[in-house]
Formats: sequence, C-alpha cells, structure tokens
Amino acid sequence: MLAILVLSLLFASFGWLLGLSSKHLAVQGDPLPNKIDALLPQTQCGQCGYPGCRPYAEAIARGEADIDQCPPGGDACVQALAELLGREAKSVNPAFGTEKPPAVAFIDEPRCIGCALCLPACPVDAILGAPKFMHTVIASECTGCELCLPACPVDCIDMKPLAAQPDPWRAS
Amino acid sequence: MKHTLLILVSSMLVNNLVLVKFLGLCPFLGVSKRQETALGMGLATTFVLTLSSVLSHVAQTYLLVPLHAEYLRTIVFIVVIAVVVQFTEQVIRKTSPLLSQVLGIYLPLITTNCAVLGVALLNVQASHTIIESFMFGFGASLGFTLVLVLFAGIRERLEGADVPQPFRGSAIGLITAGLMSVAFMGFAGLIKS
Amino acid sequence: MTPDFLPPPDSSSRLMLTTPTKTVMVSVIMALMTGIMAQIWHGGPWVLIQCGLAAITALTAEATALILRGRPALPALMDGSAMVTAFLLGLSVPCLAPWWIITLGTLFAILLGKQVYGGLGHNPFNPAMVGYTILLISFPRQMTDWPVGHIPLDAVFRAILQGGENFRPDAVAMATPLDALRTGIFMRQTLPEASWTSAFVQGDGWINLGYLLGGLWLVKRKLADWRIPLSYLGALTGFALIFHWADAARYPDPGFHLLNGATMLGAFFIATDPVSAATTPRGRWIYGAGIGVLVYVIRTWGGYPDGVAFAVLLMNLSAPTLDHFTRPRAYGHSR
Amino acid sequence: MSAGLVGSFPGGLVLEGHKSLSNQTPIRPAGLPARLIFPLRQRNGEDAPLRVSVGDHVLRGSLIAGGTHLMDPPIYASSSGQVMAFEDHDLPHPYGGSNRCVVIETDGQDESLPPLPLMDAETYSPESLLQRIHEAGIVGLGGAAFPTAAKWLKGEAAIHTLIVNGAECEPYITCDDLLLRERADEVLRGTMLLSRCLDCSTILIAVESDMPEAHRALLDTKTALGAQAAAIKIVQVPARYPAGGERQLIPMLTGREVPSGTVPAAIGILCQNVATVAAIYRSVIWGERLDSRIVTVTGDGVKTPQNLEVRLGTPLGFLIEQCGDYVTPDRQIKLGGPMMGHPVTRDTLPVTRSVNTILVTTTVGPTPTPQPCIRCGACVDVCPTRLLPQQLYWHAQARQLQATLDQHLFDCIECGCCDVVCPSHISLVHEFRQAKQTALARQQANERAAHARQRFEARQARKLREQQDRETAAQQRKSSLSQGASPKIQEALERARQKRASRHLPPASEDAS
Repeated sequence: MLAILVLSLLFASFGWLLGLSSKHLAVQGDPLPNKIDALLPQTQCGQCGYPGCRPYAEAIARGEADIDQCPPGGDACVQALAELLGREAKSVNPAFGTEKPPAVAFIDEPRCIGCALCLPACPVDAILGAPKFMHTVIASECTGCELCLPACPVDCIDMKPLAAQPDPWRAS
Repeated sequence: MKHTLLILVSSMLVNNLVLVKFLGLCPFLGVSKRQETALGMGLATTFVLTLSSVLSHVAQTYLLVPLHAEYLRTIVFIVVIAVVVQFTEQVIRKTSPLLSQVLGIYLPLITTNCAVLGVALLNVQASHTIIESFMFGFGASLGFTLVLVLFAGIRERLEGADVPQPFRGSAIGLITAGLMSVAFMGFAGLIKS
Repeated sequence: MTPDFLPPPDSSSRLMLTTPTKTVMVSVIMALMTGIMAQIWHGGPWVLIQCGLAAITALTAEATALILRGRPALPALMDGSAMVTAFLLGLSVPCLAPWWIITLGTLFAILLGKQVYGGLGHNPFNPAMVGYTILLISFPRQMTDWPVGHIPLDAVFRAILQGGENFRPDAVAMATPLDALRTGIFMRQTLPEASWTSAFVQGDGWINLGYLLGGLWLVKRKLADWRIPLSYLGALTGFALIFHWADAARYPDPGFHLLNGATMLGAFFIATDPVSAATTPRGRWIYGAGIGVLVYVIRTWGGYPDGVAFAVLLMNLSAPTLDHFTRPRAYGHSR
Repeated sequence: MSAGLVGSFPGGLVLEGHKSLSNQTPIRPAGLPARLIFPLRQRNGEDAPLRVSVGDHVLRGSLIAGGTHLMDPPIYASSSGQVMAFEDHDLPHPYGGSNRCVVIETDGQDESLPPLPLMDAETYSPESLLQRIHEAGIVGLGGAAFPTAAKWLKGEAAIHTLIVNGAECEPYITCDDLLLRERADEVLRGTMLLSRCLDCSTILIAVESDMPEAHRALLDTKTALGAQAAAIKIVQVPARYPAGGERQLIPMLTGREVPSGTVPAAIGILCQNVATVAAIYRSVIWGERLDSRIVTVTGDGVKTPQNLEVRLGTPLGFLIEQCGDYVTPDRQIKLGGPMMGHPVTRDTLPVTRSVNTILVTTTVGPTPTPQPCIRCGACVDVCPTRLLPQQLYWHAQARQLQATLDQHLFDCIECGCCDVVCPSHISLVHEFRQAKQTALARQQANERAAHARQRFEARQARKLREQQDRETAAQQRKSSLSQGASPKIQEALERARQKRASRHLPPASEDAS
C-alpha cells in the first residue's frame, strides 16, 4: 500500500516535471514544411489532392499525406522526400496520376473565344487576357499543371512538351 | 577498474545488444537509412539508455527494495524510461527539429524499445552496482550506436547495388544484419564473464 | 530523367593502360599457387579436391543465380571472381572435411555473400569469408579437424565422401599452434614452444611463406593494393611486439603470428579484395590496421582458433563508414 | 631543369606521346576550301546574333556574328565569298548536338578588309588592350575557347602572376610545340605585352620536358630580346598528363590550388595558352582578327600527319585531304587528343576556335564490354582532382544525384585518366558527363519551381487581399445602408418592401447585388 502510494507520488512529480520542461522547451515554428515544399515541383496542379504544393507539404509534415502523391515530381521527387524524411523510397502512387514529360499550356488563338474562364484557374497567373480579348499563356511562367484545360469551354488549350534540354555547353 | 572496463567492452561488442542479444531491432532496421540519422538516433538512445539504466538502478535499490515492491519493477522501470524519453524528445525537438522529424515515431518508441528495458532488467539480474550499471548501459548503447551507424553505411551503399527485385528493401537489410551478426560472433568468447 | 543526347562513349580508340578484371582474377589464382604448393607438400594433395569441389559448386551456383535473374551468365562466369572465391574457400576448409561442408560453404558464399547483393562489385562482404564463417559457427568440429601426418588413400576418400561422422583418420586432432596459444593463455600456462620456429613444425610457416611470396608478386604487379597488407601486417606485428615485450612468457613473438594460421593468405588475398574493402587511400590504411588488430585480439583472447575471417568481415562492415569519413580533400576544396 | 617548380599535382599519368608523328615538318598553311562553316554557338551556350543575311558578299575579316558583349566575341569570315545559307550542322563539341551555322561559299579571291586600327604598343592602357582582345575575337586557343577578355575580368583580385601555358600534355598534339619552335618571338613579345599591361610581378612560360626544341627556341629568343624579357621565367614541367591543364599547372608553378568553382583570376593568376598569347600579340601589333589557328592533323589513320595553319570554318575532310587523305576508309576521327578529345562521326564538321587537333585512328578491335566496378581504386590514384571516381560512378549509377554532388561531381575536369586505367573498361567520364547533365536539368527544374512558388504565393496573397477588400467593402455598404445615410433611400426601400409584401413575393436576390 505504502509502496503504491509512494510510487504514485513519484510518478505525479515526474509528470509535473515534464510539464514544466515542455513549457521551457516549447518549439516555435516548424521549418519542416518549408523543406518539404522546397522539394516539390511547384506545379500547383493539385493532383495530390491538396490545393497547391505548399498545402501538400504541410500535410506531409503533419503526417496526413504520404510522400507518393506528386505525379509531376515523379519518382525523383518521392526519392528526395524519402531521403529528407528517412522513409522508404517508392514510386508515385498511380491513383494520383502518372509522371509526364514537362509541358506548357498553349492557347490555340483562332479557337479562343476570349471567355476569360481560364484566367482564375491558373495557379500562377501565367495566362494573359481579358474578357472578349485573345488570351495567351506566358510560357516561361507556366508550370504545366493542366488546370486550365477543364476550364476552357472550347478546348482551345493544348499541352506542348517543354524543350527542357539542359544546356550542355554550360556544363564544362 | 579493469572489471568495469570489461563490462563496457563486453556489453559493447561481445554481447552487442542488436547483433548478439537481438534487442532493439525495431530502430535498428527503422532508422538506418542515412548515416547522419543513424548517428542522431544512436546518440539519443545512448543518452536515454545510460540515464535510464542508472535511474532504474536507483529506483531498484532505493525504492523497490526498501518498499518490498519488486513486483512493481517493470512498471516502475517503464515509467522511468518514459520520463527520460519524453525529456529527450523535447530536447531534440527544440534543438534539431529536422532530426526529430526524421527519427519520427522511433524517438518516442525508444520508450518501448526492448533494448532499454532489457538493459535495465539485465542490470538488476546481474546485480550490478551503480557504476557497473552505468558502464553496462553506456557500453550497450555505444555498441548499439556503433552497429547502427555501420549498418546505415552499408545500407546507404546498398541503395546503389543491383539487388535482385525480391530482395530489395527490408529483405536485404535483414540479410545484411544477419551477416553482421555472424561477423560479431568473432567476438564471442573474448570475455569470460 | 536521364538526358540521352550525349554521344556514346568511344572505347574503341581509347588508350588502355590497364589489366582487365579477368586477368586480375586469373593472376590472383596464379599467385595462390606457391601457397597451394606448400599446402600440398605439407598436407597432401587433398586440398585440390576441396578446391575442385568448390569451383564446380561456385560456377554452378553463379550460373543458376544469373539465369534466374535473366542476366547473361557467361561474361560473369568468365570474369573469374567466382573461381577466386571458390579457391579461397577450398584452401580454408580442412582438406579432409566431408564434401558437403565445402559445397554448402560455397553455396553460402556465392548466393548469400554475393548474388543476393547483385553479383560482383555489389557485395559488401567478402563472399569466401561469409561462407567460411557460416561454416565455422555451424560445424565447428568438422571445420577445425586439420589432419597431420600420412593418411591412407582409402581413408581420405572415405573421409571426404562419407563424412567425418563414420570415419576419423587416426592421425587427426593434433592441436594447431594457434589452438595451443589460446588454451595456454586461458590456462595461465607459459608457452615454451610459441615462437616463430614452432610455426615450421607443422608446416604453417611454409604455407604462410608461400602465400607471402605469391602476394608480394601480386602487389609488385599492382594487382593488389599494397596499403592493406602493409598496415594489416604492421598492426599485427606491432600488437604482438607490445604484448610479447610486456610478457614474453605468455604472448608469443610477432613471427609466430605472422607465420601461423591464415595470416598471409588473409593479408594478400582476402583483405585486399577491393569490392568489400575500404576504397579511399586513407580508409585502406585504417581498414588494414583494423584487421591486424582484430586478428590479434580474436586469436589471443577470442573463442575461435583463427581470427582472420571474422576480422575481415568486421572490417568489411565498417568499410562504407570508413569511406564516408576518410574522403580525400578534393582539389580546390578546403576540407 | 625543373627550376621554379614549387609544387605538384595529385594523380596523373605518364603517357606515350606519339608527338613525333606530327612535329617533324613545319607548319603549313592549309588551302582555301570551297565552303566555310561558322557555328553560331558561343561558349556560354547562347547563339551569337547574326550580322549578315543570305546572299551578302563578305570579305576576309567581315563580321558575321556576335560581338555584343565579352562572353560573345565576334566571329569573322576567314575568306571572301558569299553567304549561302544558315543551316543546322553538327557541332564540334563533346556534348554534340547540332546548331545553326553560317555557310559561306568562297570566291577564291581571298580579299580582306583592312586590319583593325593599329595600336601603339607602348602607350596602350589595360582597357584598350582588353577592348582589342574582344574586338579581335580572341578566345582561349588551348581547347576550351573561353573568351579571353572575360576570363581576365572574372576575378576581383589584381592579377599578380601571368602563366603562359605551353605544356602540351595530351598525346599526339603538337600545335603548341610547333608554334613555339617557329614563332617563339610572337609568344614572348605577346607575354611581355600582357605582363606590362597587367603589371604582374611573376611571369612564367611553361613547357613540358618532352618539348626540348620549343624550350630551346624560347630560351634563344629570350636571350635575343635582352633585358626587356629578363623578367620572364621559362619553366619545364614534367611530362605527366594532365600537366597542361591550368588547374594542374598552377599548383605546380605556384603551389596554390584554384578554389573550386572559380577561375584562376580569383587568386590573382592569369593562365593563357601560348597560341592565345601569340594571337593577342598579332591583334595588337598587326591588327589581325582571329580567323585562323594552328591545327594538328595526326594519328595512324592519316597519311602525312602534320600541323596546318587553318582558316576557321574549314571542314575537317578538307584538311584530311590536305594531309594525304585517310589510310583506310575504316577510321575514327576525334577532335582533340585521345584523352579529352571527342569522337565525331562525319568529317563535314568545321574547325572552330576550340579545335586544336584532328586525330584520325584506324579502328582497333571490338569495343571491350564494361564489366562491374570492383572498386579497385586505380582511378583514385590517377585522379588529378583527388576525387573518388569509383564512388562517383556508384552514385551516378544509382541516380543518387545529391551524393554525386557531395562527391564533387562538378570538380571533375573530364581528363579521362580514370577511363584509361579502369580494369573493368567503364567509361567513367561519359557517366560523369551524363550525371552533370542530369544535375543541370534538376537545377533548372528547381529554378523554375522556385519561380512558380513565388508566383503562386503572390497570387495567394492577392486573392486573400481581394477577398478582404470585398469583405470590407460589403461591410461598409451594409453599414451605410442600415444606418440610413439618406432618408430618400430609406423611403424607397420602405416602399419597395410594402410593394413586395402586397404581392406576396419573396425578396429578390438581385437587389443586393
């Protein structure tokens, strides 16, 4: 009886000490989402099920999302995430999509009716245009997220593969 | 002096926790993908294991025995370990958030790491003094850290190896651990306790 | 994503200043010959039976594994690495050990030590030593029966074919000097015969000299690294010297260690296996020295008669970590 | 004879020179080909802007393209003729690929523009010299073709040491050897000119120990020039490949290493090839534009190996014809030496400023198939950059990009020593080039990603702001409505409400909008 009493007291004091120390050692801010975000391809395509790369990064950091949900980043991105987080590398979950070669959206101007519906769909404001005017995609800003495709009522947007050949001459 | 040193070497190499006693395999396989991570986990475990083996010794001698409450030993030890782990986790989260993320669930799991409880119980079983308990815990955790880091080194290299598909991942990890264990048998008989 | 627009490498017109891997392996086997000669002279030609059994098993196992993986088997068989493994194992098991010992050992070596990791170049451990240590801890009795003296032919074949369970030659089980050393230390006895001369009583000395000769030839032809044998033998000698100097009655002189057991075979043919050794220059110094120290420790205080195999495996598993921490300072970098 | 050597470089190989193949006869001017081809690609990977159009008649010395900034040195026509077309041609570059080229059909007249205005060699300033180097289109003629003017300006430190590099370490190549034998005067005078302008304290000319004639010629000319050349030290370096690489030569001569990722100018050293120095001299004294260079045509696949003074843009095949054609039709052409040169399949490629050697070899035997790396470490012993090629290869094979970067992938100078000594016949340099490509691609993707992140975050912020604005606006409107700013509105609302009530209609939502 005495033993249990003493031990209970002891444990209670442990708890109290831990409570104190947790206050003392409280952590402000968490750099992890930033680090995860830095590895994501920033297409902001939402294929992972989150509205953009940053929210997905936060979800991974919270442990809600798995690391294999980013098709644009491909297996390389999963591997980088696995390395950062010390998890097993795997390939992209096909439920979220498949990796495609990098591409940019291109508006076929004769077909465009100037409806401006694609403008708000673009996560990086890469489409230039106004109602009743011709639209165009600023290729250097486009991330190839394909979010503008469903928005277009006349299907005038095509994805064109990006000639992303790295410049070999810079290597030497 | 010689005796305590022998305890250190024995618990570190000859009776290595992981490769000879097969304790603590969970973090051994779980946190051995990067050498840096492995070192972090090893140091955290070293801290926890050494401290808890001393504290559990204190609890045993000054609490359980006077109170005739040896039957509560396991519970008391677990609580002691849990406190130390919680404290360590808080410290790590404060000082190295990335490490705490990387160690992930394995850090709080040190609590239920059989190695920690195992060492505490082995200490009691061998009726070590407080110095001996310290040495035993310290040696065991150094041995743990050592093999964890070495194993992580091999696994890092194996990532580039052309391992047959069915053996990829944990399978080859376990085979490697087995072969490491075979190698550590070379230390068998070094110290007659 | 790998860019594939680089022109393919041109090897046809490029310079070759090198001995191809295959030639290296063949040379290693050739270099073993002096030691094998000594072993035959000392213990009879039965060691060749073990080597032959090992070679057949090794090639079969390697071919099977490669075919199962759908890889071209012939080039890998021709590179000679399986043969080297087989020979090292064949030379390490007692020459009258039953056939299934060497077969099992070779299977472990090739399959578990090598093919499971992806074949030549991918294995972290020396395959022959994986096979040897597994045999040693599984069949300690068969693995330490080194027969001495003349053995009749029919007894030899009975021993190898039927196994030691049914028949034991009369002349077996004389303790090797290394055994005597360990027992002596634990019995706190003095060792009157534990000096380098004792090594020649049972022929270990000649065998070691044979391997030393072949090894030096390899090193001279730059087919084996010179740092590893040097630091290994250096560390072994150093440790032996220190302890011998401290208590000559209990710890034998360095010559005893250098000429007994598998010292030289290990130094030039096992520790120098580049695949499983450390790969940086500084790492190789540490790697070799580590083996030397461990060999001494295991021989002197450990539970096994010889420590070479364990020492090599233990340093094998440290090699990636050694490489990690001993990377040379690259040009234009400050550490 | 190794006076002045203070250091060494790690690794390297002593290679058989094969120099006597091509250094027995004097430099001969190559003829005038029917077509000249000028690739537009500059060293920084950008295309030089065109300055001519199809059909234009050009003279020798006419500006064809480029000249806009220091990394874009001008490209001049090397003979007179007509611009026929802008076509895509294969490029003489290790990374291959094809790009737009200007094709000129020569008219055989070889008329030239007057030379650049002469400079007074005694009174020029560093700025004017720099300007002249750029104007004359001078780039490093050792093989890298880095614009000389830009190289000079890259470091912040003042240049205190000038190294003129005549250490021609690759086997077969003899163009610098011959240049030094025949035109040591130009090289020495060019060196004096540069050093005076840079005001540097140490002036070194380095040749390899297996170039005794060139060394002799330099010493003789130095004696002839007398006191004004006294400050120049002529040094022989051991003939060990790649002693002529500037990152290897500099520690040998000065004991200092060039920090990773920088140029020698960062530590106050300027290293120039002998041919570059001679070209600078000619551009200053005679106003010459860089429209030709010395090219070694050599190897056992060509009948009379020799050094030719070649107009830039000359197709390779024309030069090989000049040297007595191929020995056998079954041959392989390499641009550059056997170590760092790169194979080309067609001989229609033009000579550019970076081509110093055309190596023609008869194909020997089948290509050995690469075997697994056994980590033997032979490559470590020869690596002049003290890398661990076997580890790099391991990581490159496993696509562990970060690990290859940690192993200093980008410090690899692609010298090829590791290739040559690999017992498993692995083409390590090829693997490393590929890994570099992948790393660059990754870097570009990262840059794009960072940019996209910025745009996304800006948009998020804007949307948030807009929503807040909308909310505050709505709030204001509501409050202004409820507080009844104007009694008239209140009355109107009241009337409307009564009207609606009398018609039993729900309030129309349009009203609110």
